[in-house]
Amino acid sequence: MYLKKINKNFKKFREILLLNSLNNFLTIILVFAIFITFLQTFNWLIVNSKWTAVTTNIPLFVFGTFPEDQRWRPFIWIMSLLTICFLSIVPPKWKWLRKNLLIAWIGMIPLGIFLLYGGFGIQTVMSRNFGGLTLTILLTVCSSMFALPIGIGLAFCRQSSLFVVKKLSSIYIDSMRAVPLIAVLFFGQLLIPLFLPLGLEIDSVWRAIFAFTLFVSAYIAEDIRGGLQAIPHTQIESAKSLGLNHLQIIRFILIPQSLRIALPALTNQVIGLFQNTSLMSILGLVELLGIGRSILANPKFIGQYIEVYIWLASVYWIICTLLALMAKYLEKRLKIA
Amino acid sequence: MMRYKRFFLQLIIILLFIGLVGILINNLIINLIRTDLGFNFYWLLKPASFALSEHALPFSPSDSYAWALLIGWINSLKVILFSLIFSTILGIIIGLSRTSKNILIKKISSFYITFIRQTPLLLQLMFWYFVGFLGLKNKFINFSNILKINTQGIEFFGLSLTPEFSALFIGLSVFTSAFIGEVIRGGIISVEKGQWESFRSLGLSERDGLIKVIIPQALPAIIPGLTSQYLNLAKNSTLAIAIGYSDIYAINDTIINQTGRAIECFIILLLTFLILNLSITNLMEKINKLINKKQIYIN
Amino acid sequence: MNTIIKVKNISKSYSRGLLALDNVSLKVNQGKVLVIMGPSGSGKSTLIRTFNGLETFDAGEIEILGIKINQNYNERRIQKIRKRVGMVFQQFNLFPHLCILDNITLAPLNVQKRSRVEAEEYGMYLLSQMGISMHAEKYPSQLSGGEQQRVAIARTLALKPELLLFDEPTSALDPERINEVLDVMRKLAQDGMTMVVVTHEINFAKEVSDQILFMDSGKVIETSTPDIFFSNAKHERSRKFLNQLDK
Amino acid sequence: MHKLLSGIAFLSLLISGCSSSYQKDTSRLDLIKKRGELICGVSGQIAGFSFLDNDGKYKGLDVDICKAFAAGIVGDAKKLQYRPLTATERFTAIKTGEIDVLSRNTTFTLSRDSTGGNGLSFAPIVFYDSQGIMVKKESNIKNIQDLKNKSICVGSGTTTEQNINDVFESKAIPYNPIKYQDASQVSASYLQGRCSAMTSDRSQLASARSGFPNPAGHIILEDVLSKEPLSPASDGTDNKLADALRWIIFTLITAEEKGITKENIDEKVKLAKNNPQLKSLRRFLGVDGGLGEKIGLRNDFTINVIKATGNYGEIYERNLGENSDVTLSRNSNKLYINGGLHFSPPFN
Repeated sequence: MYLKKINKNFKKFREILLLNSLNNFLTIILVFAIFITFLQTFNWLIVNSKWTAVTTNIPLFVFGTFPEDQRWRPFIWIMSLLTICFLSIVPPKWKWLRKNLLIAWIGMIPLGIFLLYGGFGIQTVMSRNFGGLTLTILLTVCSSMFALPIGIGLAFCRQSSLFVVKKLSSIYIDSMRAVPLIAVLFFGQLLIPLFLPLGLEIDSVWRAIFAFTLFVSAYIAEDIRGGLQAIPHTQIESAKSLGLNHLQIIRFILIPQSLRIALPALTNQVIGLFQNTSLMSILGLVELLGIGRSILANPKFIGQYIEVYIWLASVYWIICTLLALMAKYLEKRLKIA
Repeated sequence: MMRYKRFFLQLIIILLFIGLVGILINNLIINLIRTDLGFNFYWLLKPASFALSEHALPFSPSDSYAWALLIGWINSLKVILFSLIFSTILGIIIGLSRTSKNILIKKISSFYITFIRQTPLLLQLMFWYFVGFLGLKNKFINFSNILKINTQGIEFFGLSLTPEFSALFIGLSVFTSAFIGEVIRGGIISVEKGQWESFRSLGLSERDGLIKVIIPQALPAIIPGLTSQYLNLAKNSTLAIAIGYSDIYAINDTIINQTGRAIECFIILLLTFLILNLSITNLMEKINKLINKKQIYIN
Repeated sequence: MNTIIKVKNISKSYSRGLLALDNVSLKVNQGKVLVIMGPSGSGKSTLIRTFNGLETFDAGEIEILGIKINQNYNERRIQKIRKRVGMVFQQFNLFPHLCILDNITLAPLNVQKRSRVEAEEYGMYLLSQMGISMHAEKYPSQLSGGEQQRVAIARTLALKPELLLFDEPTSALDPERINEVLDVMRKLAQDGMTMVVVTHEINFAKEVSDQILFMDSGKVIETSTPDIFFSNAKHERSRKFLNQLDK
Repeated sequence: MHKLLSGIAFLSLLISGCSSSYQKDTSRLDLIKKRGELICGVSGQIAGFSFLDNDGKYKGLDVDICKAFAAGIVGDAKKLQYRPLTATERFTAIKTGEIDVLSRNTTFTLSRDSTGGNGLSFAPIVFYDSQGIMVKKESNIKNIQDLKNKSICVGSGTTTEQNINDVFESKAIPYNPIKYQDASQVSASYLQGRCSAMTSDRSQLASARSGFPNPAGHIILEDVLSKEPLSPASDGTDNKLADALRWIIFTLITAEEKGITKENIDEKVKLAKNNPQLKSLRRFLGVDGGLGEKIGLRNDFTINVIKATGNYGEIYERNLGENSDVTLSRNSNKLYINGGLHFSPPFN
């Protein structure tokens, strides 16, 4: 009896893992490889790794060179971003809050700018002192929030019946998608100042946001266009027959529906943007990866590459996974709606 | 009436656009004069006076900047081509693994995809280079002179690759393969369930069914996704600069540093990438057409 | 008696030279119900869609509620018509991203600029008339086809239209759901609503309509009262069609 | 090819002709004063010169020079913003006005100084350096000849890269340059065995070596590849700013010469005020002569500068001297009276 049960369980196990001889072989090799990797990693973690570069610099990783006594400001901002993310995933019962969530999201930008730059009673801090995770988040949030409306606009322009509008936006979108991001960022950091009149200066963080916005909006435009093409034509017809005019159809029918359809693609854009802010470390901003590189340049921590990279990778991974989970949840909710 | 209105609207937009571009160019010219930078391409013919460790064609520092750019361009193409092939192979394996029935394989491949996609490529490249290759130290892998991997790079059947190239090549391939894997999986999923059932009921083996029934039908859905991943791969190859590989962007960077010709170098960079993009897109379109033609015959 | 629809000799051809509408004329008076019948591809849908400007035509003239439109597309006039004419589609065409009540109040709020309280009150009243007020907070995808179509009717009624157009309102529904929609339409007819209905429902046409228009290949073959049409159709083509439907 | 190039050049000339009515603006010096803040470009990656310390503040010789500039121009060393720059960015950043002054291990060369080249203007040299090569002791490399066909790690786009090329080419020694953007990457990959040698300014080599796990295992070769005079730079079209920067550096050197330090500056000021016969000290500290105003600064700018950073010797000791992390002997960087190269023209 007992034996039979074991046999049955074993059979089940075999059914799952060992389907045929090729699979047998593969499974054994994989299990072996995983075992070796674990052993090696464990050995390294216990014996060889030195985490001083990470542990002594946590505040630097989060806030960069932001003045020490002012670090509560980026902290508050990041916390309020987290809160609003949470509220978007698990919407509260109060209807007024749910209705104003979009406004709250948009409000995050002025709030962040106020908290980081200061002014109006709190000490001003120049953007050159922004760094670490704070800067990474600032770049991501601002660029994506600016790129979304521009991307929507471009998508509609590309569908426009006016030849000139259509051509200009197509050229813009296609050429932006053809060039590498680093070239656009290079343009933002080094060349934009050459195109500005004398005396007009935009600081480097804003130039980076500008370059990211230019780049991402072209990609968002294509995602939205895909969403627009997926909306059945009958939706527009029924909106027309209700007497809605052109702008009202765009506002109440096309934009919300295309956003809903494009949501998975849009999340991928935001996740990609978040990761790509790391390119700014090549172009002289000390965001999360940049601060890691600066810390590695400190003679005290030389050679702790693996530890710093693993630490950075896990920070990026955790945040990106959270974003992805959030998007999945939203998608599920919107599917009914 | 309507047509006039539309015409004038477009005219106004064009004028506004030209005006904006004009203002920007005017600013640029003022700035170029003010900073004595000027604008010309004569410097392309001057000697580069920097050496390159990696060059497919002969190169010495007394060769011109233009020649250096060409070398950089060849280096870029080399890494793009290598990674393109390798990432496709890896991507197909990953994509098929995700549809596998073996739960272990399925889980590992899905973990691989999420992990690779959820960390920045730049960080991965640095990891491959500084930890992966340079961290090898004296412990190197040596399979009886066929494949050697150590701090000096990869040696494979006498073909030796520098660590910079190897790290970039592996980093790009691994990163892109995760995306290609998703594209392939998406393509396979897009084939109707009935097709699977029907080839199974015909007694075809799982592998034959996949190769002869499912994949040909999945291809039209796969090709566009694959094209955009190849384009991304080409664009991402510019991150070479972070790990010391002399690709087109890195050489542009060096030249800007030496000559201060940021605008001219930027224009060259943009043009080369437009050409590269167009050629990849055209090639993939031809492949697409070929496949579609074949499909018609099958049908 | 007021004439609501006056169609004079309209024609429409597709690019390949096929005629979608061939010299069609008709008239509908206030409070009357016109049913348009005909085999598929006969141009019934095209015809009804010209009434609120969803389709253009090449020649002739249409006068709806005293507003004339002709082959030159005139946005402003068509907009005027659409504000006073409701249309119900075969595929319901509810807005999937809005809840039921929002679907209904969208046009009253934004087209007629009514107050939210008033629009929502009236919307709830209409929903209760349709017997689906309990679904007000749900989304279209959570409702059955019959319920969705009733919402679609409520949505057009919310604008207090003077004319209702129905484009095969029951052909996408399960057979057991058809009657819940037809009942609503019967009630509307009894209340004196002017309606044009494209449908294959013979019983509905017999009971409710004041006039039947039979079309084939873009032409009006026959216009008669339901009594005559169903018992003793004038035209050979009509009789053939009815025979086929009976089978 | 030539025709195309000249065609483009002609076109650009044509366009530029249209906007020649452009006029030179006021000096950046006034802009800095109006802004009340100096923006200084630094590297942020080189120990001893400019690097990010644990407390999130930049430290080093280059950073102290920035402080001296801020103290001299704005009057407060804290009214200062740092902008970490890559080697590629640095000159464009000056040209576009992104930074006011560059204090980033920049070698003073003719082509960088000239209007036909990078169009910069260099302040006096703050550090006399020379380029060297560092190898591992165990490698048994004794001189440049031994580096034949070996890999050498080098920072890209720097004079270092050009110098090593010039030297090796002239001696017809083939070699393999591996280029990196960051100085820290150069030393990391050298340390991990990618290259047999690394080349950089000798000061940087020493600074890098100080951080290595086994500093004694690395030697810097005797061969000197080039002179590397490092000096701060500003926009070459702005003489007024360049003058101010120049004399702030000279202030640091003169202060060391006169024995004025951060500690005794107040005494010295008192001394100068009370003793009319100390003419040169009075002029230097701005009691007499109104020298500061002549270069667009306050007359007592020297006092602010010394109070902020101390004299040149103090700056050197703090960042590179015996008690610092780097420990680099002063050699050429002594004052001329002590056999070094630092010399300041008189404050007259």
